Amino acid sequence: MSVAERVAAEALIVDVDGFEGPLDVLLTLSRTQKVDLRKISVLQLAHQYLAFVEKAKALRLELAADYLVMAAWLAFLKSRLLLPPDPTEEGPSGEELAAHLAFQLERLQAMRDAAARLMGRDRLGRDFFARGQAEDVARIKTVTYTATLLDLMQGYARIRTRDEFRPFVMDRDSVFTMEQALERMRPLIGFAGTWTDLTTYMPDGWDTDPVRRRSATAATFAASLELVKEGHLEIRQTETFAPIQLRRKDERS
Amino acid sequence: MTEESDAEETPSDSLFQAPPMGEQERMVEAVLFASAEPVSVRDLESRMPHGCDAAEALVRLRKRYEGRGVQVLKIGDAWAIRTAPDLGFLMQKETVETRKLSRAAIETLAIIAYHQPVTRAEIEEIRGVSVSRGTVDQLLEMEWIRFGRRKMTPGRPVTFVVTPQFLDHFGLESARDLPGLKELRSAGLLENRLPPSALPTVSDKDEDDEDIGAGQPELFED
Amino acid sequence: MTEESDAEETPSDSLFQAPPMGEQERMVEAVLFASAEPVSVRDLESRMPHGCDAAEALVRLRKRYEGRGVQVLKIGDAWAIRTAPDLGFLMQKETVETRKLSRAAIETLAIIAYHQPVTRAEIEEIRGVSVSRGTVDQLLEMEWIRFGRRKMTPGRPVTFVVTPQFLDHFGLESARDLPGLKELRSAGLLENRLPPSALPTVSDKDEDDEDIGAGQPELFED
Repeated sequence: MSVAERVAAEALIVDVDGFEGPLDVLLTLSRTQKVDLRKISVLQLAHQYLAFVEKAKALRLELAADYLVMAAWLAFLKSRLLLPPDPTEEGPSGEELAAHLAFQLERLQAMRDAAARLMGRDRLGRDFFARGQAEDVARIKTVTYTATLLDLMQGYARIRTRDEFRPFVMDRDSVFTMEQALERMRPLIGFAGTWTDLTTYMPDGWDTDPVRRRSATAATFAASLELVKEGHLEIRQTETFAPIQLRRKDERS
Repeated sequence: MTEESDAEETPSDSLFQAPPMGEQERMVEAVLFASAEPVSVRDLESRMPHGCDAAEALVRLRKRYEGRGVQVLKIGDAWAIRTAPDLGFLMQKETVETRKLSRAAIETLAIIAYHQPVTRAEIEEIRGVSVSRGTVDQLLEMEWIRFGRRKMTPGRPVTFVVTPQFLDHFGLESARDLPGLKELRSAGLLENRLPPSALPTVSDKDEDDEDIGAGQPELFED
Repeated sequence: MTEESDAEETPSDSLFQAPPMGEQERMVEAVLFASAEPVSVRDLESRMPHGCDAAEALVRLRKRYEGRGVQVLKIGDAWAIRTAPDLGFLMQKETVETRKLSRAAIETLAIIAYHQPVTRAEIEEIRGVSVSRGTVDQLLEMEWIRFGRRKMTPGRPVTFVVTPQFLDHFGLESARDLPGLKELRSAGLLENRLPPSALPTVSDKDEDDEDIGAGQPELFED
């Protein structure tokens, strides 16, 4: 190995994090061959890549699995290319595999060149410019609402993500509304001549599940206040946190 | 300043020779076009190569635009390009105000698109909050949704489906082309960050009193 | 619609007669000057008096501005006025800092532009690495790419295509004008050549030749 080659190999290893996958490494290695990518020696490239992986191992660098898969495959390819073809063997020949790899490298290089040309074009806001002051002559004002597909998808994603945070959303079947509580209480309060605990007005079947109990309590309490406001009920609580009691309001007094 | 007089006498003058007047006119034209505000002669000259005569270029440019759809106007000490007054009627569209659809509307629309035909109750089930009449009305009015067939379930509730206008707006061939959850996730749209809805606020409440129970679940809306 | 046929037969036709072409050119000029965004032919015609031929007026206008400080550009289906690129040096004040894109993002963008409509699996096949969520997300957010039609292959994967904003940013009339596109195509480098079975791939792909053929006509979908 020449000094230059060694330096190049070292640089590769140091930079291993900078590579965008095994194909990128192969492309970089192929540059040392200094030939048209179409005439590249895949065999030589396989050698170089395996050496690169060995070196990385020697330096105890962690290589991602992709790199190792590629190494194993190139070792396989190497053996196929070196050994005379076995007519009983199925699948693509070594040459076919090598040709496809060369194609992949050429295509990746072509895309990189294309990307560079694209980014090197005159660009809006840097080389050429839009109208600096869009004119605002009109007096007609209409409002249209708009949304992009991205908004739509983000909105949907938001809802679906929210599913995992259900505690903040009450299920309908656990909600006892004030209207329901009122409906329940109106016929009952006629019999409440004496002070009666609020809890006795709670609907049946709503006292075991804490979520349901909370909703029913809140609704019953709110309905009681409503009935007090309407002048049908009296309400009292002897001290903080003591039971709340209800009594029919004597209409004559 | 000093270079100007130097330029006439010294051999270095080609270095400082101003571009031809046609070129100067182009420059003034581009700057007036791209600038957000009217530009003064002094400002123009400070941007242009040394030795340019912006005032002269402006006079020529103004002449060039005479009778065109836009004019070169002097506004105070500065210059700008403006629409010809007789064409003001064409600018009406410039003030169409576009507003983003509300989050409630976007979410409702998304659910209809992904789950159609879907009933109001089903939308509420998925969103976890009640859907105000205003939201549905707005989407109907925009012609992005319409009523579909009634469901063959008790009460025969109406369903909602998206319209061809909807597909057109979002560049979709059919609602089936909408990316699925897996694709949303791989595009980074479905991060597992805590949804903003975790903080209940009372803003953005729909004013629809007719929906029984609407008040309470809405409390938990974003 | 009805007016058009009426105009040919009834005496009221002068009411609907389109203004002379010179006048139409002025109108198109005024609207394009006033707008920072590209304006579609359809949009132009909806704003101009009935019977105008905006497309023709645009062609004339483009010619009129040849070699001037600003140019009339076609971007996809729409038109815009933009300053001449050689005068960018005058515009330091107007220059906007564009977000620096990572190498992965730039490559992904180029692959989408040259291979569109293209699936994530195809992008990964070309780059030899998986495409990170953030990369696609960033390009979507910049509105340089968007979701295209689904591919008619098993799993119906979504595709990505570039947007009119992309064309506008890079001064391209259409995706057909991408630099070097023809050469790349004739060199076979835009083909979706299938790997011989034993090649390692980033992700499982199962597409047959039929589907690749199906994808091709959409290459330059707008």
